[in-house]
Amino acid sequence: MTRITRRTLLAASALPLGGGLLASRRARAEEAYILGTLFPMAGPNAEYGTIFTAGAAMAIKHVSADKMLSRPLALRAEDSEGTPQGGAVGMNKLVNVDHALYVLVGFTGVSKAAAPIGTRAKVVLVNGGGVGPDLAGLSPYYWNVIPLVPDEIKVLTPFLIARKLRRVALIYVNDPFGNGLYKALKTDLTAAGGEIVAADAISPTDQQFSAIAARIRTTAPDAVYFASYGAQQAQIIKQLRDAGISQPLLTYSGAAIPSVRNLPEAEGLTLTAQAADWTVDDPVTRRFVADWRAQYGSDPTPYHQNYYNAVRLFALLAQQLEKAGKPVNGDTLRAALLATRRFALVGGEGVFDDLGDISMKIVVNTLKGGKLVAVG
Amino acid sequence: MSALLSMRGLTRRFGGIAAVDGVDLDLAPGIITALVGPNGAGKTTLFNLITGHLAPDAGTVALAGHAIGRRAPHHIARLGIARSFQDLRLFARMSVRDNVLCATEPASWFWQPGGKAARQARAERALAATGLAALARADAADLAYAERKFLSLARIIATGARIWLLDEPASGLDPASRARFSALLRDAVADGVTICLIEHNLDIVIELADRIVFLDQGRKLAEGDPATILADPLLAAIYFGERA
Amino acid sequence: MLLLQLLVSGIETGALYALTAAGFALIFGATRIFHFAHGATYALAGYAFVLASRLGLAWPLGGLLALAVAVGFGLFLEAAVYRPIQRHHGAFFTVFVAAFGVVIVVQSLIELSFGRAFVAISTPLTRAHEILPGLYIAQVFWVALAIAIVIFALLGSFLARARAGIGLRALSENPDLLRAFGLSARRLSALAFALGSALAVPGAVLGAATTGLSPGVGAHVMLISLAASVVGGIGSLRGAALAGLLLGVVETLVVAFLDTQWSEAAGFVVLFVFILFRPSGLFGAAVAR
Amino acid sequence: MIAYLLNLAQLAAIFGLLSVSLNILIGYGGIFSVAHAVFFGLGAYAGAHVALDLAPDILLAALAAALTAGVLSALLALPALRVRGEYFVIASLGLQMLATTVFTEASDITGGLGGLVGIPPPTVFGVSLADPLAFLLVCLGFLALALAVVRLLMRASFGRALMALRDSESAAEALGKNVPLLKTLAVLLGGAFAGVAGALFAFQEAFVNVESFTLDQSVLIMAMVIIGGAGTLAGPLLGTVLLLALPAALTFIPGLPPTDIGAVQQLIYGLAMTVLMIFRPAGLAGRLAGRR
Repeated sequence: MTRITRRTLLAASALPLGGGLLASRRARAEEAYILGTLFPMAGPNAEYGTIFTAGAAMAIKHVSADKMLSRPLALRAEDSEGTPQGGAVGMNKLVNVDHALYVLVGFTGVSKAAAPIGTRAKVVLVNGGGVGPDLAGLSPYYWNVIPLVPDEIKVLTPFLIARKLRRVALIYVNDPFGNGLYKALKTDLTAAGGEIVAADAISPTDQQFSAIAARIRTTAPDAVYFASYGAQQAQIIKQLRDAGISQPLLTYSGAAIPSVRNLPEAEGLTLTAQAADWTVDDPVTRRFVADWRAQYGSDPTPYHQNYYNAVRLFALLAQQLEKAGKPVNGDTLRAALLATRRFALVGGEGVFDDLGDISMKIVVNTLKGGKLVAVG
Repeated sequence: MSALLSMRGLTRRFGGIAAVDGVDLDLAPGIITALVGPNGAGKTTLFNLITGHLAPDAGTVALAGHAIGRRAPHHIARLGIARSFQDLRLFARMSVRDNVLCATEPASWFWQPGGKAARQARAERALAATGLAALARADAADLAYAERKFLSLARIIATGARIWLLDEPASGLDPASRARFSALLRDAVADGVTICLIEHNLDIVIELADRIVFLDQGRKLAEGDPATILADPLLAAIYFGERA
Repeated sequence: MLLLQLLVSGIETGALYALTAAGFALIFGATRIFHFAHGATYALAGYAFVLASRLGLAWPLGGLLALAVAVGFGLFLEAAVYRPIQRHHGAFFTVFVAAFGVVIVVQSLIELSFGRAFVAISTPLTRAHEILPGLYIAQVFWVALAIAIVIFALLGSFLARARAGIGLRALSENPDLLRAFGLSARRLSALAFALGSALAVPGAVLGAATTGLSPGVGAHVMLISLAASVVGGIGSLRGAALAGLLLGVVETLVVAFLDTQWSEAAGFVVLFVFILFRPSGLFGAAVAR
Repeated sequence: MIAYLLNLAQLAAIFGLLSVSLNILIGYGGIFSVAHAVFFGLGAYAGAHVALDLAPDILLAALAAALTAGVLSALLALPALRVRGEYFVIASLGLQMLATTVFTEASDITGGLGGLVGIPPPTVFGVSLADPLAFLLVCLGFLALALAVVRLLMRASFGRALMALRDSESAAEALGKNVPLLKTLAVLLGGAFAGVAGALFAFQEAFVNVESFTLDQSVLIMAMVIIGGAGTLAGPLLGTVLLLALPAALTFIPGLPPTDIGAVQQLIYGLAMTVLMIFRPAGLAGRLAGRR
């Protein structure tokens, strides 16, 4: 009896998954512009995948509503698992099966594994989430719509000196992003007359931080900077606070996710991020913010903004190419980007440099009641 | 008549209890010696000490006058001492033929001493002698009880060893199988093989043994020809658990 | 003072490891099932508690819900996964792969229903206060310690005195003895799973308050439980508990001397050393060879 | 589509080689290792360094990888000689956890989490293998070599001795088998082939980092062997193809919200693993014990 039930259950669950829809999907794929996403959709960093996708989805809705392009936009998601291997396999599939023209990507490790594949196939990769310093100029077809972390440190350092937070303890993930951040923070802070009194490298899978807290406390810093991703950030904050670390906590834009913002212990957290001034009075920003609030009942985050911008950037470039009667592919998109440079994006005008990297205003924020409040 | 395998003062303790306690024993060539005694007398431990599966705490084992104590089991096996196990320990997921072939290949390396043809012939002879030739392709795990016992013996025959240590080889066999089994052992002894066996069933002991060694609580209590030992009322009392 | 502070955190972590590891050791010792999904039980219990507190239930009710979920899940796995595999004489590794599949399923289900973010219960119990200059202790430390001591005392007397407890200890070694006691091996195996899974609950509930939970939270706890049951000596509850405590302390103390990244590895160095030099573990009776 | 399938086929060949090599330990030697990704990783790092620092010759890289992984397989042989069964599983788990930390920390050699980037396309005797089909053929060549070696050895006395100790160590000893030597050889052979797979993997991805050599990877390789059928020649290959094709096929499921795809894929994947083990405990290619 139990065997029958089990088999029936399985068959029942398999049927709707396996059946149909493939044909209609193919038909649609021929006429649509295919955008790919290569985000972590499962595992400890899956929260980012959810956020990144939401931003892109809103942009697709707007582009379609405005009839900006002659062909519809379609999104194909691949799970990067947040790992290089997942990134390489997923990118291969996006390029060769889905024939994506333009792939949205996050994460430093994933980017580094996927970029060579994109370069070979001349498919543009756009990053709106990873901020590792070595993501700048990874390939001609790899652009950043997010300012990278050295830009954030440049804004933070004067703020720290002004607040007399000269002695900083650092907790950082031991990977290209964390190491790059460590270097940038050390250089800038030392030059400005501050110092790093302790630097603890952690692994992205660590979950216990009370021991680090004890060690940091013995160095009596003025503030504690942590550089991590995803779920781990909230754990660090909570455990540092629980262990009696009452000094200001500092971090970068990666903490602008709900699991951090909704954490009671994160109240007062200082973090640098793109200026998220939702009161900016340009039509693109106004519409994005209004629709976002209507749909989700809360304010968007810079990540939502970046991936919205990434899709909007594609639409603007493709629109330009369509008008000029040119084909839309990696080479023409790149040429159009470098020819135009300035685009009307959410948050104001976005300006790209020769490497295809955006620069945006960065501000220092404090977390108050789950919201980012600019303080400098 | 000099002993082929001799033990002097062999002792092994587990925790505080001596499982084998100062045993002297000589196995003479060309006869069947039976180890008897109640459960826990130390019979299997004695086998383990001979074959190197256990290291003795004290005492020596000598093969034809050369000390072999404290060598690794595979060294001792290659000196020509083969053994069976009470729970058989067949190679369950290998075929019957592979079980036996394996026994003809003492080296662990890729090259075996002796000709391949000679080894295979020896394996086939062992299979034929034990009546397993027809089952050669079956997995050992699929054999019936008696067939498994015969396979265990076939492995030993195939090794070509001159000393066989058999742990309850014939227990649980039906009379017909037992007769075949006894005949095989008799044939081996006639060929000059030295056999030592552990047996609980006194019928089998009487049928097979030329000499009996009686063990109890790790000590050798008596040794002699079957008639004498089995007639001793004290030993019988110990054997049947009516300890004084 | 740093060492003392680390020792205190280590004991708190270790006490909870000890309970979870004892649960694994109990199941393994009694049934010889390598219950790799024990970490999934831990995660489910923790999330059940979080769910209860989100629904506004009082914490004792939340604890009961967590207990019910853990025990139910353990019993379900025993009946629906492990027993059918063992009926087919499935090898040890077959059980391992099946359990690993269960771990993946549970993690995805948690992701689908609770989201992938980190969740935690906020309580003043976890706030540390300076009780000596430089020594910070939170109330949860005493809670963890008290729970561990009480549960181990109860468990010890159950296993030593109650008929079913004695049966549990005999299950792996001497099934004949069970028949003499009039106990069914099948029921005892279920009992082992129920008790063992229940032992994961305190760690999970307190973990939800101290370190917080994420869908993959069970993995680390599982590895620690495995390591503890070997270091302690397979089949020895007392050993597993002591080793769990030891691993928690080692993992924390090592931070005083090395990069934090070595803290997980440090526990496994201890494990490796034990396997090479004392494979029977702290209290192991039988060596595997 | 062709390029994607070629890529998947390359991965299948590499993981096939990997699971065939683990099968020598698990299936034939009864050495239940969950540290196989360590040797895969050692081979990948060795191969990547040969390609980056010397020449991207695939044979040279494979040789260096086999040597590195083979020699360091002594790390696994050590506990294998001391303990068996569950103890060994946990010892190998400990080795895996240690190795992950060492791979992360030794960033001078391994690049840490950042990994080694820009591994050039492979060549063989100066001929470029940049064409995916050519590289696939080379991978298949190595796989065929491994299969041939396994088949040859397992039908010879070495294989019989190895399987004998798997079924009963003490009985094998009693027949003169040098158990420590056999176990060491089996671990060395499995480690060396895993190393070769690692070198191929480094070329295939053009990028290696520690995330590919974690416990999860070890468990995945182990699952390939067990699900396919340990101790059979074809089983590991079957398991490899199934476990690689399943996630790939699951990405074709239509109609799911993109944010849930990951979790649903994992769910089906895990469920398939458990259900297969309940109904085919001896693996797809294995026979059920007691039903022969």
